[in-house]
Amino acid sequence: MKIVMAIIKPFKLEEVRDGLTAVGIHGLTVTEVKGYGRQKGHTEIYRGAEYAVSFLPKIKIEVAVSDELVDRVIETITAAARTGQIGDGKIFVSSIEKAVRIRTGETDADAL
Amino acid sequence: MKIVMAIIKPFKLEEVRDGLTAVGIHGLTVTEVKGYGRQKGHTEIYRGAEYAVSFLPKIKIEVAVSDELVDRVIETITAAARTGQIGDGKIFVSSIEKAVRIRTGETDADAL
Amino acid sequence: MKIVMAIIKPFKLEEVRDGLTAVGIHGLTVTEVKGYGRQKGHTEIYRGAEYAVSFLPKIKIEVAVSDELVDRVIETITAAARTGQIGDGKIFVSSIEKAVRIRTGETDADAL
Amino acid sequence: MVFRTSLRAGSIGLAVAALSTGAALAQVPATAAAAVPNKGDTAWMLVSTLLVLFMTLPGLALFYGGLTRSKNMLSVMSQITATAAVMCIVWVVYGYSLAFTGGGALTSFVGSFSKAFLAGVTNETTSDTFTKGVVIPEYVFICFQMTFAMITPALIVGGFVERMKFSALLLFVLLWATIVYFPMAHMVWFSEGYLFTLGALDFAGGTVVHINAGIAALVGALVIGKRIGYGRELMSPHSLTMTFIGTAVLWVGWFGFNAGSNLEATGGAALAMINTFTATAAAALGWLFIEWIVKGKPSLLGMLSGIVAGLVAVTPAAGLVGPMGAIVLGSIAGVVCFFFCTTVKNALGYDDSLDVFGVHGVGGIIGSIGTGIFVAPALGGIGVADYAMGAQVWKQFVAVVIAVAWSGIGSFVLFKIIDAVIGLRVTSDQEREGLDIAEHGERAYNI
Amino acid sequence: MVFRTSLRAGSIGLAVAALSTGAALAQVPATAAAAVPNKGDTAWMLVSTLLVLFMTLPGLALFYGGLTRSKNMLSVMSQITATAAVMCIVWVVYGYSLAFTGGGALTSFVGSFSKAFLAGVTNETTSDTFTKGVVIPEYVFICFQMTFAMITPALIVGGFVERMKFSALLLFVLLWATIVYFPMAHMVWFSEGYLFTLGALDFAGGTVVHINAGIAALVGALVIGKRIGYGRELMSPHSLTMTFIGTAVLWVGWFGFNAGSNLEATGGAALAMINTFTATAAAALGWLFIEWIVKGKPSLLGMLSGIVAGLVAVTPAAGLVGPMGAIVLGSIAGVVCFFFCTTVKNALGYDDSLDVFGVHGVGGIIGSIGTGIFVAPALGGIGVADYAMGAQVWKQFVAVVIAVAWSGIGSFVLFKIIDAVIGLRVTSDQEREGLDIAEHGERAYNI
Amino acid sequence: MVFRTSLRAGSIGLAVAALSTGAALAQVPATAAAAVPNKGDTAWMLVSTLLVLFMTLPGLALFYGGLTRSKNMLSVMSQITATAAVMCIVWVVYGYSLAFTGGGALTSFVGSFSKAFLAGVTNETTSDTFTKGVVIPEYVFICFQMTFAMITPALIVGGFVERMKFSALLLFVLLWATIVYFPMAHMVWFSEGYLFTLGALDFAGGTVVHINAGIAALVGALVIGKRIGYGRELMSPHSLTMTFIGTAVLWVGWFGFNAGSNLEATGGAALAMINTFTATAAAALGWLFIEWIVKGKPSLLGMLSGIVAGLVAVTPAAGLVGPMGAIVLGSIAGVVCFFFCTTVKNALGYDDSLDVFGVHGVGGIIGSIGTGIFVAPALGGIGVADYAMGAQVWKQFVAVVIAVAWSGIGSFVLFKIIDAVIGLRVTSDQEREGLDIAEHGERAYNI
Ligand SMILES: Nc1ncnc2c1ncn2[C@@H]1O[C@H](COP(=O)(O)OP(=O)(O)O)[C@@H](O)[C@H]1O
Ligand SMILES: Nc1ncnc2c1ncn2[C@@H]1O[C@H](COP(=O)(O)OP(=O)(O)O)[C@@H](O)[C@H]1O
Ligand SMILES: Nc1ncnc2c1ncn2[C@@H]1O[C@H](COP(=O)(O)OP(=O)(O)O)[C@@H](O)[C@H]1O
Repeated sequence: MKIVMAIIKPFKLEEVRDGLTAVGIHGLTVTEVKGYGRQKGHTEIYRGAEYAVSFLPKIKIEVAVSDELVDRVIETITAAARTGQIGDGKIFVSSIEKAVRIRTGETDADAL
Repeated sequence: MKIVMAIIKPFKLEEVRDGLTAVGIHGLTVTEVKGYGRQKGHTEIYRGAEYAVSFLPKIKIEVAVSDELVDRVIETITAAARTGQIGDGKIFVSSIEKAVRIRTGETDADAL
Repeated sequence: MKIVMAIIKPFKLEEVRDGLTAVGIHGLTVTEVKGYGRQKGHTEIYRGAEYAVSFLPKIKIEVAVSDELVDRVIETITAAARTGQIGDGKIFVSSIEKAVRIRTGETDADAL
Repeated sequence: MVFRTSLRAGSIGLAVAALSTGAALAQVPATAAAAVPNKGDTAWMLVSTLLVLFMTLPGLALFYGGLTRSKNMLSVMSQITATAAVMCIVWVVYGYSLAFTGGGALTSFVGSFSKAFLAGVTNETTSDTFTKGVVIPEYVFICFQMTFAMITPALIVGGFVERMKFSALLLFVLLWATIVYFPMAHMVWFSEGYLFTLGALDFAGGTVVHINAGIAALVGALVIGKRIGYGRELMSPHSLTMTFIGTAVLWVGWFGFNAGSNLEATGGAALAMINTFTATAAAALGWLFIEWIVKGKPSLLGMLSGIVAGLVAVTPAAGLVGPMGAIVLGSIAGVVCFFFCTTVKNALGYDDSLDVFGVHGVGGIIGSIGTGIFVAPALGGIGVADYAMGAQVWKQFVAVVIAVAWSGIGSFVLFKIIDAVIGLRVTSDQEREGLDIAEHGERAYNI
Repeated sequence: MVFRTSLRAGSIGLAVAALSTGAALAQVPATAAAAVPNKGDTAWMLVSTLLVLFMTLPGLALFYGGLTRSKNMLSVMSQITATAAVMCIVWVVYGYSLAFTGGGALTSFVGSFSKAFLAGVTNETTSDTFTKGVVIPEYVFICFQMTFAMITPALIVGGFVERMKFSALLLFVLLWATIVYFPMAHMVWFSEGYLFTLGALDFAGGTVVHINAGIAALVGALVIGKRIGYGRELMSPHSLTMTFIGTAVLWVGWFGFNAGSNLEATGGAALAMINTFTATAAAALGWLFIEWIVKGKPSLLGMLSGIVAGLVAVTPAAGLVGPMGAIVLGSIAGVVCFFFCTTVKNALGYDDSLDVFGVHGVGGIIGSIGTGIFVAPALGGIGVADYAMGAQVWKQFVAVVIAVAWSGIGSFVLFKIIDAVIGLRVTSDQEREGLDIAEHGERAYNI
Repeated sequence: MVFRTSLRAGSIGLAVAALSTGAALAQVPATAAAAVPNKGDTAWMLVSTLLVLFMTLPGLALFYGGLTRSKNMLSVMSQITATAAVMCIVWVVYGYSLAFTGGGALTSFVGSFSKAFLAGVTNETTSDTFTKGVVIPEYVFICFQMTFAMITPALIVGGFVERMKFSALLLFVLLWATIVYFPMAHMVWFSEGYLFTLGALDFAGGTVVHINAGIAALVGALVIGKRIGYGRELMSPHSLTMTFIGTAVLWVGWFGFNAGSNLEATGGAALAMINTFTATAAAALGWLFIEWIVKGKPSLLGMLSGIVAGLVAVTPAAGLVGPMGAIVLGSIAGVVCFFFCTTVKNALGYDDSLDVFGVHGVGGIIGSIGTGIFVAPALGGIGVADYAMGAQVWKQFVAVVIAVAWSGIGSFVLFKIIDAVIGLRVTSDQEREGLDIAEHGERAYNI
């Protein structure tokens, strides 16, 4: 099994979720994060004190999938989250060794 | 070493923490996340505009442990977080190659 | 490629970010988390009800890097985030198998 | 004492005040025999003025801001604050003069510049009230009316939040006040104004303020267009806590609006006050229960919307109907506005984002027509001279039509001109990012 | 002028007003010679009415809501708003009549329906004040008293937040007002009422409002039971910022409550005002310093709780004691309520969630008894005719006992009946999820 | 009537009031012929008192607190609440006496303890207003002035938020009130005070309140030192929503401050009111547009800062200048304070964290000098007897210098003493953690 972690622009969340549902993904976990990267932030000025805000709001999606689904998932996310502008985000894939569904104790593929 | 990541219902956090302490886990990291899965969300209505809210508040726990503790940790979390109802959450385990305690520079098992 | 995950004290974020920029890291993702560990929390009292608050605010940094940079990154974070007092945090390193830049579809080293 | 003669006085049993619309007579500096203001009246009018300011800042800004997404909260507060500040200055420069002086040949529709820069006004000049021989300091009347001029354009903002350019808004406010608001205030409240002479009843500003603003907001929403993602994305209110605070402040402040429009601290003000309690509570419960029945849950936003709908509906009626009539009027407003905001609006598909038309426009029309009905002594109202329900309702209807037309056409033309000249709307990237950062370089919250 | 004769008048040096409890005399429409309201009094009473409304919305709702978890914030705001709206309507329909008309054979305990639907009340009818020949418009008196009827049941909500069903609350409020509040108001404030004739002092409603609500909340907390996780889980206030705003609004609004209860804009109102400053500040500092000493840190919530405790304690005393007496009374209330909320409550283990009993009940009792003491001219009070400390304290004690018993028994019976009929409490799943989503389908914050 | 003779009366056409500074005469209990307070005046002064309390709680606390980081929000609310409570008690114990009684040999600078514990004050005693024969109840005057004494030290807090110890602040407030505030109030407002007899104009407290507090805050910021990370770390306001609410409340409440300082409900109060509208709106727009031009974006915080700057500047001028003069005065204040807070402060590099000096100090000085100019009848002001612009501006300048010196030296000495005795500042660990947890053991938000 793999866990796919994607950092995307916040307003793309619904589209990505819909795309994943379409390829049969039943579950995922979302976190509000701040991203730092090539995309430039903005400047905030409060009574003459200027702050360069370089961290931008992003959404992190984590989805655990069986190995054979990984490529479909990557494609789906890429397609749904792309705007073509800097800051669209990244996808990182790593292995997981075990998965458990807490409710039932089912493991691995059954747990997803 | 492994890192165990568990997605649980928010009100189960204290019980899980207590359970882990009991098996000798000294540290963990907690994130507020939103989960999407089989558990159905609810509908919010604001002046006639209906929103199906499919993301539910969950807690993500990340705990790094030595290999031999992994099963105990999984059992403990499963036991403490289970309500038996849909949405109890998942546990995912993956490997970590290195761990460092920032304060001392200790590494690996000593760092946990 | 590796993903380096560091849990640090919140007010050290700017220093760590600057340190990483200096060693040529162009991007990272930040999450607000709560940490439980050796560092003791505090007690809050609200009208006679005392709460031992054991979770402390921390910042989690995730940065994906190519293998050869890992040690530099660990050193940099350790140096920048250290205060020498309990609660400075941890660094965990794990492997990632694939990385994709959503905007361009570039993969792996090119995607970072 | 020219204006006095225009009052259809002599109806002793029936309140003379009721005859005149709103604050009509109050513009006349007392002459001869120099009536001296009663300090109790002055105290009440000073307070009423503050209450209406309080409605705008922070009341309206929180009510509206809480309903937007947090990335636009700051822009709502900015737009309302700037609108209030601009109107304050414009009012003393020429607004008061255009609204409350005779306009010669044009006097049915607008006044003159004779009191521009408050020429001739001093500590000692006074304005008439509805009671012969009772006056209040002119400065306090100017301040009281100023707060009405500050809140009305601010109400419009709710129609097109989260996408309108700040600069375009400021320009719109300036022009709209000049072309639409001051003439409308003159028509309704000045004794030579067209609607005043017609005999339409409007105790505290249902036409001038609410219908006027509601229509302008609707036109704005239509011209500017929907928000990106409207109907598809989650646009839930970022803080109903703020909306709640705003509503509570609006209710408290509205007593200045309604009971203050009596211009004296008398039983008449107390009647306006009790009606502003009962109609509002009835509308809140009306919306609450109808929503509970239809949608299955009683919502806070429903009650708050009902409160505002009730306040709007009772505005023209406040000093004219009885407390039981107010309860009926309020319940109707609560239920009708509910259907309007939830069903009609969705069916028509426009994005009047904060339901300015659905609440202020529709509620204002209900109140205006309802005033013609519930003023009937038989229904507990205080009556007006020569009252006949049919005739009175007709007059009310005419006033509504004129307000709708004047504001609708005027607003449409202004929006189109401004769009052509500097553009009404931010870019879609700015809209996505939120107006707070894009337009003001600040965020409402950094927690 | 039947009621006047019941006043023990004639004590010239000592304030006659002090003799009567609360707003007692004010219910009599002035007859003969038609006294005309002074506009200064009317202005002050219009303002005082608004101040008490302001206490409820948004004051009390924010004070309470801030202390709950964010998943229940919206339900607190909903419960308080709906309670206020219901009471507003009930008050004009029959509440005012039950409280402020003679009740024939039952008149020691309750009035009649003779003024139901405000029958006979007009712009011109007036209510007496405490000064012979001075009247205010009856509508303003009705409005002023209406706001008391709106806030009192709303106070009770704090005893059982985060778990009570919205529908059950509405039913409870309706019945409690009818069975407990209106009779209690009649007993204390109407000249034929039992406690009025007894001569117990209660300037602005310590018994009717605070003891009454405090006891009802305690009974409610006991009948409904503890919140799930009480004592084990973290239940820290979700926003002390909101609680702070609420407290500040309560303090500001309370001057309407206390100084407004003077019914006239005189030095007597100013005395009530200064006491409402000094007692409150003293109670805030009392709680602050005792907590600093005992718990090691001076807390904001402590000061805010002290402020409310001081306000409660000075309510019955406001126009009767001197500013220095008020300081002593306030300090006592601050310290005693601190021990009650932190120690006694924990020892007894019930979940009066927002300390309605610990602050309003206990503070109200301290204030009621203290009024009997500090009214003494020797202690700076304004005195009452034939004053003897022992006798007066005894009367105060009797009033407290009656209030405790009436409210305690009445509330208990009502809670039990409602529990049997529709159930008082949400399911445990709903409680876990939070009442905002479960009961209202909305969330207070979407940030 | 000793004090009356000190009034340079006789100038019939020109307002006598204008001659005297602030509330000067009001301290004299009316004797002989016993003038009876007008209930309209009393009502207005009761309300004005509440409005000034409202400015402090919650107004100022939210305005300041919103500008800090969320980890210090609660400490700001605590510091301001505690300051207000302490000043309330100190005021009735000896502050009123020190400020508003004759001080024998020292009477140019300070009063006596003859009214300590409010000795001799009753329901019946009265204070003079600026109009011969018009009085208000002494208790209401004491309450009104109490609120000034409560807010002034609270203003200072903004200079050194996020790092000062709570205990040190309480001690400072107590001493500063005694050594700096009460004497200053006596000098400016009491008829035997040095600045009063000099003839410097200060309608509502520009010197006593704003310059006084602004200087103390600057001195505090310098003595205590910068916040850790100042200039390097992000210290963006945690909630401009709170700052917005606070500002709106300040504006509404400030009418009590300015129009209330007229002490009567007359056209003079209405003049103070309209000026408090126009100057403020002008300053808001001044700051808005200059920032838009210079920094490229129109900010909400800019407008809000402009509002406060305008309110400060118009304080000494409120009842003395005309509405157009007020617009000019306000615009100047908006623009100058903008440059001060953004450029001068950065250049000098001190950490007056919430710009108390930049807004209250600088704005107060502009207002004080400007009053001397715009009071000129030629510029629309109401004039004073024997007015000559140069001479008047000189008197204003002297008043400013004395206020700056008195407050600067007094505050410096006090800060140094307290630092030596108990320390002014928390540890750096506590500062990092935030004062909320470190000092009060609570957090403002638990969401
Ligand atoms: N090396 C990295 N490790 C972790 N997250 C990264 C890394 N680089 C970028 N990110 C995340 O991806 C987001 C987008 O990256 P950015 O460089 O701005 O644009 P792009 O994705 O178009 O290359 C960043 O805001 C950050 O959250
Ligand atoms: N494939 C997945 N990858 C990551 N997180 C998941 C995945 N599936 C479920 N989750 C997380 O687990 C939570 C619970 O899942 P759900 O399907 O609702 O119930 P259950 O755990 O009982 O199967 C979800 O809310 C989500 O946060
Ligand atoms: N085993 C662990 N797994 C995950 N996170 C941990 C673990 N142990 C500690 N942490 C994180 O590291 C933070 C610091 O740990 P702590 O024991 O307090 O101090 P130190 O880092 O100095 O050993 C904790 O607050 C927690 O967020």
